[in-house]
Amino acid sequence: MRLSYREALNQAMCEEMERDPNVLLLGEEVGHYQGAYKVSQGMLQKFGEKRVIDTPIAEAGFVGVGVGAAMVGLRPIVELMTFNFSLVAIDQIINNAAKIRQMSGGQFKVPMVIRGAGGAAHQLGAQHSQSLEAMFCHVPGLKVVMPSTPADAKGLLKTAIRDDDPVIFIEGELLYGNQGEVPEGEHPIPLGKGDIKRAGSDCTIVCWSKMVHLALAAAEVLAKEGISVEVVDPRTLKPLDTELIFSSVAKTHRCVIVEEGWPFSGVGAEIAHRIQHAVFDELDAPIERVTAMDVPMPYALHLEELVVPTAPKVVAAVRRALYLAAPTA
Amino acid sequence: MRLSYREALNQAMCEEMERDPNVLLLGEEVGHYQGAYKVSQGMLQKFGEKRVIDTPIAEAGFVGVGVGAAMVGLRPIVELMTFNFSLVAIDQIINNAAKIRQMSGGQFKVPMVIRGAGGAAHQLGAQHSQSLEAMFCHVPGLKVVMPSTPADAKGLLKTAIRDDDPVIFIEGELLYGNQGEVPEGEHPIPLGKGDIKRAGSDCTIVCWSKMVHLALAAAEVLAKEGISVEVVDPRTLKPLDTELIFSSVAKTHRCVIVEEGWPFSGVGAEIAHRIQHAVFDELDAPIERVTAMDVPMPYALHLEELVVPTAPKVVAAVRRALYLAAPTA
Amino acid sequence: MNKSDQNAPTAQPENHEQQRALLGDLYRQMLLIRRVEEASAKAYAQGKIGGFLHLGIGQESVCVGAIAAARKTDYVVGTYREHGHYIAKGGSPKEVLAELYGKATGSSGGLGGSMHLFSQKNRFLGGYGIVGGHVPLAAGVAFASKYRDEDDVTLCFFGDGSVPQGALHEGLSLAGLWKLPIVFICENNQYSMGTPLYRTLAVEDVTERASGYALARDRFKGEDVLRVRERVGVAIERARKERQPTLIEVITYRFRGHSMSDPATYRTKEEVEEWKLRDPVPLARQRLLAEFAMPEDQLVSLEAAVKAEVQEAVRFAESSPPAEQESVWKHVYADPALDPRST
Amino acid sequence: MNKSDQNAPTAQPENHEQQRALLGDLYRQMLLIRRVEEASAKAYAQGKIGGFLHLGIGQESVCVGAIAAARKTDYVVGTYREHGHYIAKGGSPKEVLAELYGKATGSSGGLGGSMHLFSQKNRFLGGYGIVGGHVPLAAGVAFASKYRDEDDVTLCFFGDGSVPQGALHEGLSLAGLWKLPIVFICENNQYSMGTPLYRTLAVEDVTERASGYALARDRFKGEDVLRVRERVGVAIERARKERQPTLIEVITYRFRGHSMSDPATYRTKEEVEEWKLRDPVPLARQRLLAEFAMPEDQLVSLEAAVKAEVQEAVRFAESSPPAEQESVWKHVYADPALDPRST
Ligand SMILES: Cc1ncc(C[n+]2csc(CCOP(=O)(O)OP(=O)(O)O)c2C)c(N)n1
Ligand SMILES: Cc1ncc(C[n+]2csc(CCOP(=O)(O)OP(=O)(O)O)c2C)c(N)n1
Ligand SMILES: [Mg+2]
Ligand SMILES: [Mg+2]
Repeated sequence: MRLSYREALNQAMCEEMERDPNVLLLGEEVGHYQGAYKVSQGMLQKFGEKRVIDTPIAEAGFVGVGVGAAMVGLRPIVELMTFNFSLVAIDQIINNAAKIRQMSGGQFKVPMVIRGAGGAAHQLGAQHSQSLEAMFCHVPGLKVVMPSTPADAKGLLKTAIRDDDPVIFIEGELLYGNQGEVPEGEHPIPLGKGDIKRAGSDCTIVCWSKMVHLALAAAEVLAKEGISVEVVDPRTLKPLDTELIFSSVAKTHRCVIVEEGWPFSGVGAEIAHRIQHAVFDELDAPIERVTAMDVPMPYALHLEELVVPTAPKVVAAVRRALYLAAPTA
Repeated sequence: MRLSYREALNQAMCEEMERDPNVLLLGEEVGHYQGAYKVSQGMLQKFGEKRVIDTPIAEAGFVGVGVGAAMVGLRPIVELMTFNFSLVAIDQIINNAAKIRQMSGGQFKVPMVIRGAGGAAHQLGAQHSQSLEAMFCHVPGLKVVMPSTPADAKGLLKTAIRDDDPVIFIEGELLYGNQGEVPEGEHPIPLGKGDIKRAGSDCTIVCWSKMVHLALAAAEVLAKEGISVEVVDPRTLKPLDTELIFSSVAKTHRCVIVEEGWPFSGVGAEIAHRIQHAVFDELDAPIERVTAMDVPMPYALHLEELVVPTAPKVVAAVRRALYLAAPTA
Repeated sequence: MNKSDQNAPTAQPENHEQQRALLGDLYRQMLLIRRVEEASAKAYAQGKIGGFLHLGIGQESVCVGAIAAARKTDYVVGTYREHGHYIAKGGSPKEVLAELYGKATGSSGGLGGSMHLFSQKNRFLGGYGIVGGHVPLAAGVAFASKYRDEDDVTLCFFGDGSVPQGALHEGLSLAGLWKLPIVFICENNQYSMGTPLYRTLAVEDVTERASGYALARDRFKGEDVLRVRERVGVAIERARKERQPTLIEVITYRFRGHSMSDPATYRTKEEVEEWKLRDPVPLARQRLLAEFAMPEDQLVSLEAAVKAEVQEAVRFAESSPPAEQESVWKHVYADPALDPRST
Repeated sequence: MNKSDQNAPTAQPENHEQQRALLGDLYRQMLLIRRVEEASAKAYAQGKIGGFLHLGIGQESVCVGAIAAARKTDYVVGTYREHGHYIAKGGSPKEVLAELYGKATGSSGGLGGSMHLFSQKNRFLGGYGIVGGHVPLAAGVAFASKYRDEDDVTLCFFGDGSVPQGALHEGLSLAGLWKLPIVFICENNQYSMGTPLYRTLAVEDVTERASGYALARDRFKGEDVLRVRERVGVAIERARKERQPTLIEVITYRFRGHSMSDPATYRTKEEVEEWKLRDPVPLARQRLLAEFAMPEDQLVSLEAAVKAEVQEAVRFAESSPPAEQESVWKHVYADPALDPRST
């Protein structure tokens, strides 16, 4: 069936809540307001105030509530209106959610999903346009998922909800409206399995979430020049499907990594390191990265364009990887 | 003169506070208790309660106070008892301290130092043994400094206090007692300038803070086998002295990066990426990394040893980089 | 021209004449803010402004009255719903609109946008988008005044929705403990986005929390701008003279949705209409006519002047050059040689 | 053997005999905790235990009295100063000491250490090192009870120093708003590390904050373990029956430094000596003798049994196998095949 990314997420939550009474949704505006981005549309009506819970603006508080509830058997889905607000709750995520299984010697588990919109939208400025996935990937005990399509969104969210570990599930704020084919019935996608979004032979592009769409657009442009690009979407960043990435690079011998976040110690840095470490001899050129510029996001539209990754920037990076353009400093 | 790392930091603060009445120190236990790690020993007596301020346990609160005070002309030094507690204040650091200069179009600056102990000590467990420098390096607008010796500690802290940007200054919890020669008089060290801690020709080790001492120990061991290692200490992680790193790698053609933090999107990942990108053709082998294992820190001593970088692990990594041992997966 | 430098500080006007002049100016300020926000809503609808746009229409008496009670050297820190506060603190509509248009002439040169207005010269310290995150920062500004033995006071505004936030708690705790010269002003518009107060706060009287922080407290309805000025004035004097901080709650109402994308269907039309009867802008006008016998033509010409000022500001914003490219990396670090593209 | 499963729930013992048995058991628990902590201090001095070690010596009546008022199925969440709470909730000295020794037989298999004791079977949910960080988590446990319509109550302990922390504020706010079955117990030992209460809290009565959160409140001195049990019992019943959460402050005192490395020079010897006159352990003993006419030899044999239990626990800890290597990566994720060395 054809669904929007938003609807796919909504279906995933509804199906899991129907399946398991321990699953519940809590967050700001998820209930009466039907979700700030309408992902939880209709859920209050369907499941009632007991299971779809509007919270005050207290992220540390309600993320912590999710952790505690998960420890004693519930499976909370905690919606962060956007992941920008994860920063006020990050101690709960890193020091509690991620560590309790280990600190308790395996006695307690924290099966919860922390989900919400990530990445820049349009002109939301410095405090509301952040792609913080690298910070979560850095932390042992967390899993990090970033779907790029409605089908992946649904399949991965269902798996995440059933997973016994805390899962950071970052949705593309600008992807909610995207339409796509979603398989009927159950199609859970395992965490840690990537997907080839376009096969190719000259250069691998590793990218996720919104960046997949930039990469596909870039691939189209490059195809016209006779350059065949393979677009690899790991979908789950942690655990990372390095096998898929390595085998693609072993085939193309060139790699560009595209991420929306800041460059320094980004996810792309880790992937670049792993590639050079594992398949060093396969590389015919340095790995290129396209990232946001290392600056707080400016408000003005034309400045924002300057800062974020764009399809032309991806095209240029592929050309550099193919030694068809001068490398950057 | 010979000073401990702790004394060097203390001198830096005292000298700057004598020089500039706008410099002040605030944090938990910095005054009457003389500092949890005694870095501020004697400062309350010297400067009084107005300038050496004991705070309640409210890191988001007093880091925020530092930001506001800095915006209107003070130069606060905010001590975090350890950087583990930076997580409850990280929104203030990332969304306020780092971004205000940009969000205000350059009207306001935030000249403040956020300093304290980082890294694992001994057996402090999962919540008290974190090396979070990668998270701060990830954020534009911050500078990140991690001195390894008393001389660097003093010189860099003085520069950090005089710097007009927010500086994250992470001290080695296990380095406080280390003794070292510190130049008499002023010797400010510019942020962004690294230092060769030992010259060598066969392999570059990039490392900082406590890891420098592991690397030097490893270099000794390797020297006995006729392997000459160059130990490069960037000292400041952001901005990073890539020039120094690149020129060392261009000389040795091999590189090992040692960091105390977790591997995924660590600082070493970024450095590895930059090296492969900038001096790809100079590399004779994959870049090796030695990091903490990707797990929350266990309590038991022998398990902690298993998790953290050690000199033997560094030795092994250098051997791998020299193709003297089988590479790891 | 903005006349807020004429703002009398907190002393009450001595006579009827002065009071009329004062109310006249406050009316003008409120009207100016209203018109600027209406103009920005229009430009937003035309796609000339992007991002989030949070309007304070209906709440103008709070920022105008409160800031009128402050001195020019006092500091103001606000939220993302701060156009009014920015103008009341002496900022010009031109700077606001140009910022919203993403222009180089904007208050932050187009880098900040609607949520991040700043004015160094007017001591307006932003403009923050993380709910509650600016409260400790505001305490820090007040801390600096005390540290330097200056008698400036900081006004910190926040919404009712921020009361449960940890950062707010920490800021209030420190202000009370250290006796900082600050006035915390909760603009209780009874909603945080689509959520009514009673679903976020177990105790709806926000000032009930004051005693736990050793803050003085006050709570009142906000439609009368003179009342706001007077009551906030008392708290400002308490902060200035005694360094006793106060938690004030002003009951108010926003006539529009949370932001431009919010149709505000969570409220009844009747509720909104009822509140519009207490719209602070016409209320002030009425009072000028009835109580202060201000000739209507004087008001009409004042209103025309406001209209012209806003039109001029829109023209200014539209015709200003776009934000400068290099500003993107110029304002990340102090040293302009430190190119963030290679940090 | 630990006898906390005999803990009567909150109903008051009906007769003198029952009350004597109760106080006898509480005395035994307090003494056991004291001796376990003394043994751990000794082992620490010998270098057999590492890391931070925070002792609750002097405060035992609070955890023992409070938890004695709870049912076995009620939950407890504590701080890093939680050895006593762990044992009072039914945990064995062996598990505690083995954990401190970093042994496989420890409560967390040597992964947690002193600050992170956990017991799934006893519903003891940790053991947290970030001041205030466990408070929202505790609210979440209570939330789950309410969600499932179970009538278990959660007890959440924290120190006076955590009152200004944002996380605590958020946890209390949510508990009050959602009427969660929880009792917040502030163990006010009047110091946070080296800082006396008056330098961290503008309002020293912690419970003054309750009204802002819609929490019931209570505040009392903690040296009498029966009083603690009774007063906390009232709050537990309120939580269980009415789902009305309470903020309780118990005034207590730690006789030792904050942790093993703290010589506690910030307090006068006189102050400490004065508090030792109200040491809850000898106080309970005295009362058993005087008020309940317990024969001294009965106490002596109880004390000998405690001593033997602790000696046995030390032996157990010393002779247990070290924590297992694979536990380092086995407990990071649910799937043991997911080796974190390659995530
Ligand atoms: C920490 C954080 N969480 C969530 C948001 C999203 N958000 C923006 S405004 C708002 C409502 C705030 O309500 P209130 O404080 O009453 O202010 P008002 O908008 O009514 O002026 C929310 C939830 C945010 N900006 N910051
Ligand atoms: C967020 C945070 N900041 C600082 C610390 C360091 N610290 C550990 S215990 C403590 C004092 C806590 O005092 P209190 O809450 O009164 O508990 P007590 O130790 O007296 O039992 C401090 C500052 C911490 N663990 N967490
Ligand atoms: Mg509101
Ligand atoms: Mg205490």
